[in-house]
Amino acid sequence: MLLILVTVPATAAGVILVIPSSRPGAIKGTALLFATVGLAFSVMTFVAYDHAEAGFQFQRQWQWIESLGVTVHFGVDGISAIMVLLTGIVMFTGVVMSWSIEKRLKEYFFLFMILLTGVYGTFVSLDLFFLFFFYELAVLPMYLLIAVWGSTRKEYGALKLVLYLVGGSVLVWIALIAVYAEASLGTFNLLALQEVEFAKDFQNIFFPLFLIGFGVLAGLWPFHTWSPDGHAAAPTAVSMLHAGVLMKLGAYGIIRVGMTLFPEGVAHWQVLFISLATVNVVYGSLAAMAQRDLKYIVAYSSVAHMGLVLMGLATLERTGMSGAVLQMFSHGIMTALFFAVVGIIYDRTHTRDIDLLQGLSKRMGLAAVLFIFAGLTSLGMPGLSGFVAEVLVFVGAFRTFPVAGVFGVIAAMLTAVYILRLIAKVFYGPLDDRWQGIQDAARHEVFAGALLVIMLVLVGVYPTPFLDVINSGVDTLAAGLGVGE
Amino acid sequence: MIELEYVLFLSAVLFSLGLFGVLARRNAVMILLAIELMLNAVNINLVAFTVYLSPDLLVGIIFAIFIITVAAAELALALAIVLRLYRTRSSVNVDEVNLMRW
Amino acid sequence: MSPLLAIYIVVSVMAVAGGLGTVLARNVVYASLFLLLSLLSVAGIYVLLFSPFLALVQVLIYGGAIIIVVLFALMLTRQGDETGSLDSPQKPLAAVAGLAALGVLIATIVVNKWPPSVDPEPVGFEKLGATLFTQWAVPFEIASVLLLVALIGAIVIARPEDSQ
Amino acid sequence: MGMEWAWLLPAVCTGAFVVVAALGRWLPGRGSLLAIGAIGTAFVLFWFVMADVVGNGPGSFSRAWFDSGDLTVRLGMRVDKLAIVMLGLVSAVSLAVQVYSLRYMRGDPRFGWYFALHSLFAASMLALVLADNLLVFYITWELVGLGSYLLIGFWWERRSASEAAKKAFITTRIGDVALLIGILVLFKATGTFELSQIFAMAQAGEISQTTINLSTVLIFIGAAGKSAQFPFHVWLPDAMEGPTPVSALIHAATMVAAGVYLVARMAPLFVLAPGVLDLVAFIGLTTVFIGAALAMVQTDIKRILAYSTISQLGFMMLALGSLGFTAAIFHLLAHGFFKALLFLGAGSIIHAMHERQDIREMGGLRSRLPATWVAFVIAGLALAGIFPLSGFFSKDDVLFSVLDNRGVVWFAAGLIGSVLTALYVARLLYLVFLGEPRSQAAREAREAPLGMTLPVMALMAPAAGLGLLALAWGDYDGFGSFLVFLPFGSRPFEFHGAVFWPSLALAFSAFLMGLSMYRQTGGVAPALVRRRIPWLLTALDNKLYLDHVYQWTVDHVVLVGSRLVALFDRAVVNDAGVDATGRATRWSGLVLRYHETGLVSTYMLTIAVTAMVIVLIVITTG
Repeated sequence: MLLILVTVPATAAGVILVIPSSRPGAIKGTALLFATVGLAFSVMTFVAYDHAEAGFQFQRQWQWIESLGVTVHFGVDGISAIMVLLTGIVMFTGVVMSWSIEKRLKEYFFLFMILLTGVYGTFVSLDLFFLFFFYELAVLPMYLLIAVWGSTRKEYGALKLVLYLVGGSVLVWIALIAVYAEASLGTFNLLALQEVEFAKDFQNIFFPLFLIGFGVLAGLWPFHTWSPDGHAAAPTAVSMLHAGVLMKLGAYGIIRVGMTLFPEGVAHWQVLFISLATVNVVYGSLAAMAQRDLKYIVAYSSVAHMGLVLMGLATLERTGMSGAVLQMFSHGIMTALFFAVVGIIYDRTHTRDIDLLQGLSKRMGLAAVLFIFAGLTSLGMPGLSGFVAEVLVFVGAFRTFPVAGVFGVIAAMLTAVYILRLIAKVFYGPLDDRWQGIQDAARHEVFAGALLVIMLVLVGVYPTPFLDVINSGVDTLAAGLGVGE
Repeated sequence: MIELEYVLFLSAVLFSLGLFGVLARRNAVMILLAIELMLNAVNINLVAFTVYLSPDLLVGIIFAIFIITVAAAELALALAIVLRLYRTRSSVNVDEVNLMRW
Repeated sequence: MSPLLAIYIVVSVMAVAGGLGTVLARNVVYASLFLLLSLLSVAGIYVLLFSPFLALVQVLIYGGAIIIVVLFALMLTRQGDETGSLDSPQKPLAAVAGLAALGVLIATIVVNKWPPSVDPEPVGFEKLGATLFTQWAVPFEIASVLLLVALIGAIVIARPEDSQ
Repeated sequence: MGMEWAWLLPAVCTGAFVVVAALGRWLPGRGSLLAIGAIGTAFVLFWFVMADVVGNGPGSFSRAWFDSGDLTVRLGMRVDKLAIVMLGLVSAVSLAVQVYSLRYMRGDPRFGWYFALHSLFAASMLALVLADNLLVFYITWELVGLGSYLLIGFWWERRSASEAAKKAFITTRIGDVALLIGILVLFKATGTFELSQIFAMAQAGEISQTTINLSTVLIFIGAAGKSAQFPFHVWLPDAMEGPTPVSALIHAATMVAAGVYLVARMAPLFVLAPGVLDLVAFIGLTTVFIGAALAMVQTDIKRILAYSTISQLGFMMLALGSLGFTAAIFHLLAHGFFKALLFLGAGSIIHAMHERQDIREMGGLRSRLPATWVAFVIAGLALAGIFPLSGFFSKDDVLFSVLDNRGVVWFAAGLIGSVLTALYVARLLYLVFLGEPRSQAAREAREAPLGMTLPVMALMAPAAGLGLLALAWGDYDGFGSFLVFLPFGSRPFEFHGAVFWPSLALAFSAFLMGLSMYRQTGGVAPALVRRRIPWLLTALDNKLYLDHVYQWTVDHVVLVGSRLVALFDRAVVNDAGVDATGRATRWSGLVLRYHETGLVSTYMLTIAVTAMVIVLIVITTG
């Protein structure tokens, strides 16, 4: 099943490649078809995952390079199961939101699908070699997607993003090789490697490489500046996918590789880890407040929210870590919704300057409703997914580092300030004459947005099915970290 | 009895000569000839190792065969490039071809 | 001194002399002929090292094909009209580098503790063939593809532009 | 049918919200009837629940919501007498306000959405009252805030409305941050969100005094934010940008009461922190004065009522800080009814005046709007604390608890507060209803239609007669015995001479004095004060400069801070840190490129030398 998951977007990319570019309808249709299939399989994976049994399920293994111990090894645990679900949803909505793309449609969807292959592959790979391979596969199409289809200093944003992420990858790769050599098992298999007890000094030296290397993609301060520029430059669906899923790859890497392999290393660096996360949260919120470009605001808010994810992880405490994973999911959906709406607005008005926009609710009521849902999730309104996740993170933080928790709560308040300011400026107030003629969100856009809103509400109101799965993964992780019952 | 070292000495001398030739010449064809010399030195080494150290495996000899093959391919391509070069610049001196600089 | 060794020394001297001639000759055609001498001597060395098949290959490919190709290339590029030296201005540096390389290699040979050598015995054609076409079959095929690619590549590169 | 059905109260309203918000466009009356039906059902259910609680004692209902690690979050509800009182208030006022809105909001383009929001608000408020778990409490607390935000900003096309909504949400959100931190501090100390367990641990002395002090202060800040206590009161007057019925519901009767309710609910914890109770009482008293003083000078009818609300909430806090929990809740109940009445009356006036809210343009409306005049007189006198209206009993109770626990000085201050109350009520009544009409609109005002006057009349009964609840009759021992806060016993209502006579006499005389003063001057602002102490009036006109201070803080501290961070991000992290790396690479390339001669010979020489060096290294080290 996981193999299908990975091959669905890859096949889609192949099929799209052979469709002549003179038939955009067929290309879009293919993309949508495969996205639907991908979504179906993601949901199936998530639903079929047995959280009572926990551990890695649906495992399959094929030999690849025998002499290096590289295997194609797929499997999901609770943490990756929910990430797979997230990817499926964002992929589907991303394709729907890409409907109005006209320029080089074929290449666009081809790269889009390659990107998704990488994302799925990273989430389900249990072999570090392939995990890294897919991780890179997910990063590189980004460059073209932004540089060709983007806006606002797109070459700069794209180059910066890719340089940054590749820089992070270098650190990760060094650490991976070190792990491979140090374990001297002759295998890249994560399950085998996590049985190895690495020397404390070794862990202390190499954990920061994972933390920073993956942290770059997760928007860890001070390695976050690619994110605003990259997000602002990227086309709508790519922003959605990027902030919604790709940033999660970073956090996922920290969990799956860093924290699993180096339990003592993470404990050693815990104070630094949580301090950086706290800076992330407060700094992201403050920086978001001063922005004028809608995408920059959302991007900095992503930095702040990923800070909450990192904060939850850094508590090394089960509640906090569960909260972090749920926050990954919640933020993924939420930020996809944000970027979708921003994309709709930009499409209609050709500006993202909040000083120029006002009273848009009058003409774009549906878009406004979608945006307000995302905004409320972002500021932690109960009944939406962000609240549940934030409460769990805060509980974890208060148990371990209360000061970090206090800053987190305050930052949630700052979020309210800039989100409400944004809503008041852009959507409320009298309608400017300039925007008299703009159209509301189209039917397919509303459909995609509504799907995301439904997920937000579902997780916010009834988080148990999601948390059960997450908990099963986090419990294993916590056991590895030595934080048991 | 021919000792292994003798053969290695020979190959060392040939290799050094080849290296000198590669570095000292400016005519592209001459450089190619010197490279052939170096390849031959390597081949001698491989054969000697196989014959003296692990006669059962034959790896060295097979490697030598491959090297000869690749050398042939390389030379064919290189001479094609030289021809091309000569056609465009009327010279085969490598120090007159320095477009790939700052 | 065994007769084998004596022959070996003679052949070696011929090979080195050919090499010296190659790198020092003032004329390109002479240089390639010196190279031919050196290559043929190396074939002799192969014979002395009980590898007759390799010697055969050496003579056929180097002695036959490669040198011919080189001479053709020389003719096509009309080296006779070429003025000026064949040598690069960094010749002294090259001499230093060559000598240094020789020193390093000799040092390596001397310093290294070589495992005891076995008595060499002739490498049979059958054995070589069997190994080449079973264990090394895939690389062999790849090598042939490589040759083909090189051949096409050489044609494409060397083809005159106006014929395109 | 009993208390285990209490959860139905918020549930029906939630259902109504979802249905009306999603399908309102296709429902009869665009969903308004459904919303009213839901709140009506809740109001009916309330009586059953009350009967059950009174008969069988409190009950609770709890179910696991989600768990993670060793944390299990439960959705718990508990119905006790305190909750019952609030349920009654919320469902009754909500019902009245929604019925009133049916007519008041007719023709609004977002009619259905308005009722959906009302359902959301009622649902969260009812759930808040029932919460037995701090997290559920916080959730509903936030949802109440959300409902308020959306309702204040209901007419979002108006810049002022959207700004007011934002201000209300953010100001209360500051309090919420403190509340959440307080909840988490308690959680860290006790490991649970369940109120009953926390109280048990606190009484058993298992929570350190520091934790109790810290958490109660933080919780009080949260309560002060929502209940518009000084210095967080600034959002409430601006919240009058919402439709008038919303002001009646949220900003008089229910939402602002949530803070008072919170402190009362947490009473077992607060009594263990006497220092914090001092703070509560002090803030309450300050708020009484500020609210009353500002109510004296406002000219917008709704803002006068808003400041009056602030002042009355101050009284409730004062009572809470003086251990008069029952008194505070009773005042909350009475105030909820009469203030809702005042606001609905104000709505009728504004409706009659064609959306004019300035009392300087009114006057002489008594004959034009007789029903509203009666309602206003009853509610106004109740607010002023005139016997035998409901406000008299509750305010007396508050003042008594102040005298009892705080001493004469505080009591005297409280009395002055009630004198000020009587004064601004007199001013309001005189300027709106008496004297000569001062504008064309006032001369032509027409009484509101029956759909609006009916709910107004329905609210008159409790506003006037609620005082009876304080007294004992039959099996009922009076409110002081009905609602008992441990560790205090029942405290039936009595007429204490020391409280009764001074307060009644002062209130009555102040009221009469105010009327005569305005009759004499006829002016809008008290000319006497204006002449004698002009600075005071200027200060009051500027709302004591608090808005200026906040605006300055936001502009010069928060926004500048955030701009600094953003600048730091661009200039230091990005330009110096990131782009500089790029520039360094570029620069080193510029310098190092001269090494690239483009000559094959050079490269080969380099390769050869490097290879030899490597070999040498291998030989010498290996």
